[in-house]
Amino acid sequence: MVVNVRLFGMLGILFKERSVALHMAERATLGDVLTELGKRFGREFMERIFRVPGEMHSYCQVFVNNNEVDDLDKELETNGSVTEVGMILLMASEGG
Amino acid sequence: MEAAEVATRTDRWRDDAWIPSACSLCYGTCSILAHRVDGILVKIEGNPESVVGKGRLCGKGVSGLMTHYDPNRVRVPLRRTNPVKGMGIDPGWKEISWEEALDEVARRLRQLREEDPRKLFIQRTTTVTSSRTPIQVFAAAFGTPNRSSAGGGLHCGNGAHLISGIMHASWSVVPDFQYCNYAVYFGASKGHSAGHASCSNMGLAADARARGMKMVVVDPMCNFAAAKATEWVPIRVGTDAALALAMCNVMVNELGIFDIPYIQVKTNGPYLIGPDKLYVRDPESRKPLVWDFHARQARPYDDVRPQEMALEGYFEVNGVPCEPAFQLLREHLKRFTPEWAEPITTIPAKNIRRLGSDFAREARVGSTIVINGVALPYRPAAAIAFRGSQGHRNSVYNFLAVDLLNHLVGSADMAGGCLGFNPVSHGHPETGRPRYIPKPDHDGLMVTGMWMAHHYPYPIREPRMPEQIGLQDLFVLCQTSPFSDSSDHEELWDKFDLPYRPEILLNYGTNPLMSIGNKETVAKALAKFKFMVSFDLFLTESSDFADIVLPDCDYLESLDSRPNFPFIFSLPGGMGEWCWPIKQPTVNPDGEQRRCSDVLVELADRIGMREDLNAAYNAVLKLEGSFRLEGDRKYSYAEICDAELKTNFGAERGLDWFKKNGVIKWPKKPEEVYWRHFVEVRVPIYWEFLPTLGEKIAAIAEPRGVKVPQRYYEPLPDWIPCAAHEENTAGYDLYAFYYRDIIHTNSFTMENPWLDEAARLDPYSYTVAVNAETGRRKGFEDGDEVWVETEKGRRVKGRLHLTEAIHPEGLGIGACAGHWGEGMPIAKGKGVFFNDLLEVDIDHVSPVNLNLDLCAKVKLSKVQRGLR
Amino acid sequence: MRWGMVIDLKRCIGCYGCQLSCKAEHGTPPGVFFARLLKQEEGHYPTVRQLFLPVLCFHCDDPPCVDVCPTEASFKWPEGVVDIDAEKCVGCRACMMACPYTQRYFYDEEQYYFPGNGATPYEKARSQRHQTGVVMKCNFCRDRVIAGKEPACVANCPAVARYFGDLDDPTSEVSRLIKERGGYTLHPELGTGPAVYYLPT
Amino acid sequence: MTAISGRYEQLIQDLKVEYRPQREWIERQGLFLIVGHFLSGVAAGTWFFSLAFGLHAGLAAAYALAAVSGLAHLAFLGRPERFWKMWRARNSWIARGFVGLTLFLTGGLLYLLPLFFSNTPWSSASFMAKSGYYISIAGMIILLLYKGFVYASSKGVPFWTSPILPALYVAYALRGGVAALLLILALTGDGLSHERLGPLELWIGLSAAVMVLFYLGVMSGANPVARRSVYELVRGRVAVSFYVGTLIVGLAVPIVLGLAGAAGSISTVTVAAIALASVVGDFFIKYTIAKAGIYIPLRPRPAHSRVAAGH
Repeated sequence: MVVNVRLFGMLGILFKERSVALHMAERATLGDVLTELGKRFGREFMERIFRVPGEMHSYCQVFVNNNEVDDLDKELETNGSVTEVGMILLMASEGG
Repeated sequence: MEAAEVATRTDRWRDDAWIPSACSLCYGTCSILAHRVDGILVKIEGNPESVVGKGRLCGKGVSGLMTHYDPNRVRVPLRRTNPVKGMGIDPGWKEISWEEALDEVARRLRQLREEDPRKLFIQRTTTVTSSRTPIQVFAAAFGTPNRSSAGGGLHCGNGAHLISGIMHASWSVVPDFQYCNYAVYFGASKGHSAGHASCSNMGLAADARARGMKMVVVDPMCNFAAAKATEWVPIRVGTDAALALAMCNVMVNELGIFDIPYIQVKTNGPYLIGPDKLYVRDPESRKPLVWDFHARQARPYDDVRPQEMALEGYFEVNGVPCEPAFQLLREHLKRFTPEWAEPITTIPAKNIRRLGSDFAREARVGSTIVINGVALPYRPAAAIAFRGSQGHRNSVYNFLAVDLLNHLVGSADMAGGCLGFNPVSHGHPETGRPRYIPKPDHDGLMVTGMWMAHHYPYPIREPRMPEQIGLQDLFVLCQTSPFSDSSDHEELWDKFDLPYRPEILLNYGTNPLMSIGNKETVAKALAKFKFMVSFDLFLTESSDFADIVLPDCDYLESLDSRPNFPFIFSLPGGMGEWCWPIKQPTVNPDGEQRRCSDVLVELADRIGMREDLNAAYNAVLKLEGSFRLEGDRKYSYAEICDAELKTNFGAERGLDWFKKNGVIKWPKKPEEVYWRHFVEVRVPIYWEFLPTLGEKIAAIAEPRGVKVPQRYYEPLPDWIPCAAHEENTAGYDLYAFYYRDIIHTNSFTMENPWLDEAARLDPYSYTVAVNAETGRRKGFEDGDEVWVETEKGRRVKGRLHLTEAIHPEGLGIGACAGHWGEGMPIAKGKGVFFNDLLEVDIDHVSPVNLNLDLCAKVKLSKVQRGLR
Repeated sequence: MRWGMVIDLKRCIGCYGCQLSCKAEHGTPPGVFFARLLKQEEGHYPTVRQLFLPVLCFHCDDPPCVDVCPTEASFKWPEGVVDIDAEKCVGCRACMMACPYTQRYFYDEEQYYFPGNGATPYEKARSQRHQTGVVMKCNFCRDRVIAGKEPACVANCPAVARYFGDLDDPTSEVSRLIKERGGYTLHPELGTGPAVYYLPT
Repeated sequence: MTAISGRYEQLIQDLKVEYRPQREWIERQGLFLIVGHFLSGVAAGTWFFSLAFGLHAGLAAAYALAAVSGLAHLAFLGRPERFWKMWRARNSWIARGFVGLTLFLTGGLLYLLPLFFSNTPWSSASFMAKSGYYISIAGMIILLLYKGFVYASSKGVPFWTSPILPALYVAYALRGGVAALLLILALTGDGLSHERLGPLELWIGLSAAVMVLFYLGVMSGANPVARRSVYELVRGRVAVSFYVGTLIVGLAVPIVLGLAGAAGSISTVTVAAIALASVVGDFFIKYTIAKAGIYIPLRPRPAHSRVAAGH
């Protein structure tokens, strides 16, 4: 199946690609997609996404077909052919 | 721009309306009703429909009109014509059009974003709580990790918020005013001046006092909370941890009073700790082990019935000698005897002993109470701390030691105990939103369900070579970092090979020159930015460094869908109601002012990051379904607010509904307020992760010549002196500290002539408070004009006020005062600029959370005539 | 029927909410305070206490200010409120000398809060109602009370330390509080019979 | 207004001190009130003695002084255009004073005109003039009396609330009258010999002195606020005016000169000096007593604040 990944904010800029089309096996999970992206963009990408292997940063938000997903083992739901995945880092710190 | 039509129009023929909105003169953000007659605001009152303030306002809140109608407000965009930047240098402001201003700002930002988005540094005031969302969103869309807060007299939170987050899943803590019988305040004024939900808490605290709640206030100065206390305990500045630890010791070791079941079920007290200070883990599951004294073997914590977990004893597991964390804590506490604490805190040992045993007894360990038909553990004793006690180099331990009192007697988030602000919400009965509940991580420790930002305090991030100018990604327990402005930041950036340098500063309403430390240091940092754009209500000392100043709308001209969300910030804690108010424009601006929130949307559009902005809004506001912002469609901020409200409360309750109704309310459940009893999470009374973290940070920092003293990274709290405690130069014998004045708290309101007038009538607000006997001994008289000077030669001038209400070694100054800029003529020269005494460098921050040390050892001297 | 106020010094936290909500309600000019907050230290370190004492016109039963007024500009309403008819006041200030509680202020010349800037729109709407050359004081927010509201300082007090009601009605909240909590007045030795009572800290 | 007034700055300072001085009746236009009080006192005294000694010039001077004092009062009022409203109140001594002045000026006019002009519609012997005579005497008596009571009824300023004060002010008014008379005599060299007035003057001077001391003695024994006022008088803000104006010029000088004069014959210059000095003293006693006025502090001493409610 085709997975269109949109990288917003810092990700899109630092990794020079805003939109990535991936061809994944059926019943692929979010984890698989991120692993795939890791292969493409390298270790730095993984460090930005993962706090520790297998656990995303709390400020990394991923949307699958417009639904927030944080369970890496969740199968991607496909609406028809393509699956839309959006990723953004909400890194701003707060005080006060 | 549309000011509220509507609301309760009391007269159909003329304009006479009471408009529900939200205050923003401090981050308490109370709900207000603004009375508008013929287009002029004539009164601001509290909105009785809302639980935020409950229809009553503090002195600041009722004075808002004098800030709103201040003729000195900035009304048109300004461009600097003088390229030279510095204190006292006239920027040569030239009025320009919005078009010109936005063009230039957008052009520079677009350029910067293509180069490296991290070169943008965004600061926002904490005073306007609701500015948090548009600013966070803009930062995320732009792609910069560099964000800082600097409200009026900020300095609060790195300790308070971090530990409240890890231990209470909230931003801050309060006594459960409705049921607490014995509250100990450590450098906090909750309910008596500043802080979150400040105004709501004033009523709750008064009820509690009237009900007979005993209140012990530990503070170098007897004002605000201490003034209303059953007992004021004067303490040497910055030594709170010593007192708290001694009290813990009295409870646990001298009296043997502690809540065993709570420690077994709700903390990591039973976890087995090896000689390496780390958990002894299960080889397969990697889960921490506890000793099951029923099965007589060590098993993963989640396989054992809590009541069968050993809290004491020495065991050997797989050849490793180990003992429960609680036993280590208990042993650790033994050295903190009242006699040890006396010379540190100046509090007599017998008093410390009394305080410890009073707290232990008042906690009624083992008792229960039924609230709304729900049976709950009843622990009517609370120890709270805030800015004062944690504003030191020992920030983490000072706050943690105080909070330990609650966890030892099991009063954390139990009825009558120490409550976080609303860490659990099951959501509105009709929509189930907003819903958040803390959850356990792999080790069973609590991960908060809601946070003010998206980097949660726990689990801890992995330290790495920093890419944030504040080094928060190396010192991962830090939130707001002084290194963006410190005197040594260039040096640090070099040492850590920061891959870029900040070039543009986008400032929303902060005045860092006055809210961080000494102005000389901060001015150097500000002057270095290639370009600075500043959203301001007034021309502040800091806007003098801006290249472009954009006139902002004030709160009475602004719109926001979430002035009081997240609830963990400024919605009153305890039983009662959930309440979601909005902020709406009550009048249109009288000049060319525009709302920052709208301008940021416009800028995003001009920069070409509209899609990123929409994505960020979707993420931050958690918009769902048809209410999500689509692709790169352009939305006004009003539309975005509408989308959030509809997502949370249903299509029929959008912006229009809220503009009319002001707030939506629903009752709190005991399961929410006293959540800890119901939610299966543990909190660390033994910070097992600290030593490892300290080593990891040291491994990166020390090869580069930055010391990371490991004694701050021990798993159990200790008392470690401030820099001030170690300075013993003759003559410099007073500990200067600042306090948050009740009418000038959490924002710069000296420019408001009503508040200024009140402060001038107040015996303390604008003066330098020194103990009467100390003062006389030194040959001073009340009213003397004095210099307050540090060893480093930094000095501030002020009028001396000799008072009985302060520790003999203390020197108290009201925060946020001492303006010198021309842009705020009423505020100019009022009060004393305390922060000018503060060093801003790595030696004066907590090596753990980078909290700035807010006390200074000073010398007092008379101002000689002619020497002005 | 006699209007009266009770101020609970145990609840009061000295936030100036009364002084400032009063300003906001009446738009009183600089230096005119219908309501004020006083702070007083009692005792010596370390056993010192802070007394927060909010004050306003005490609306005396036997008001010395009314006796000395040559024009009857100072007068007492039937419900006990001591008030000033600005139209009658000649500004002789005898009432200021007679008031044992210094709760009267002489508004000598037009003055606004932003020196050099004239009146703000708010001040135009609110403060310009006040005549110069006359004496001003609190009137228990008579207009609000008649409209069924509490006086501004009572309605707004964030610590809920102020109560307003009928002193003649023994069942009223104010009467009950005075009785149960030992309410007292200031300078009772003067025999002025204030309608503002304090509850002990 | 363009700048925050000095008066405002002063008030902010005053509101912070425990012993707050009254300023409305002494500073800025307040000074006109003191001048008014002083003049109306002298006027009444002068009228009294001029009648006693049938001195027409004295009567004219008295009338003029009263008229000026009226103007001074108007200059003091915040709303002078409303002065005519002051007659109504029953208990107000200011109202009484206003009535007194009105009577005096009307009666005085009726009595004086025929005395000085031959072509008036009514003659000195007419009922009109006679009634004017009695009306003016009624007004004079009120003017002599009311001032002290204006102060004495100021409950907010304990220093003033003394029964002696009215007596003191009457004494001073009379003495001022004698002084004015002496002055006129000295200037006109009219046929009246000094011997008859000298001792009288002396006696009044002494009696006034006694009263001042007695007054201070009593008041310094009274409550702490009044004692504070006495402190201001003898050591504080008012000390200079008190010693120089009230004591030396106002009492010491005229008494010494008077004694000297009583001993032997007395020169016209000395008489004038005695007169001027005691007139100045008359002004300063009012000035210093007004300026020393301090309000009762609001901060209750815990003792006070514990007094139970009711009664």
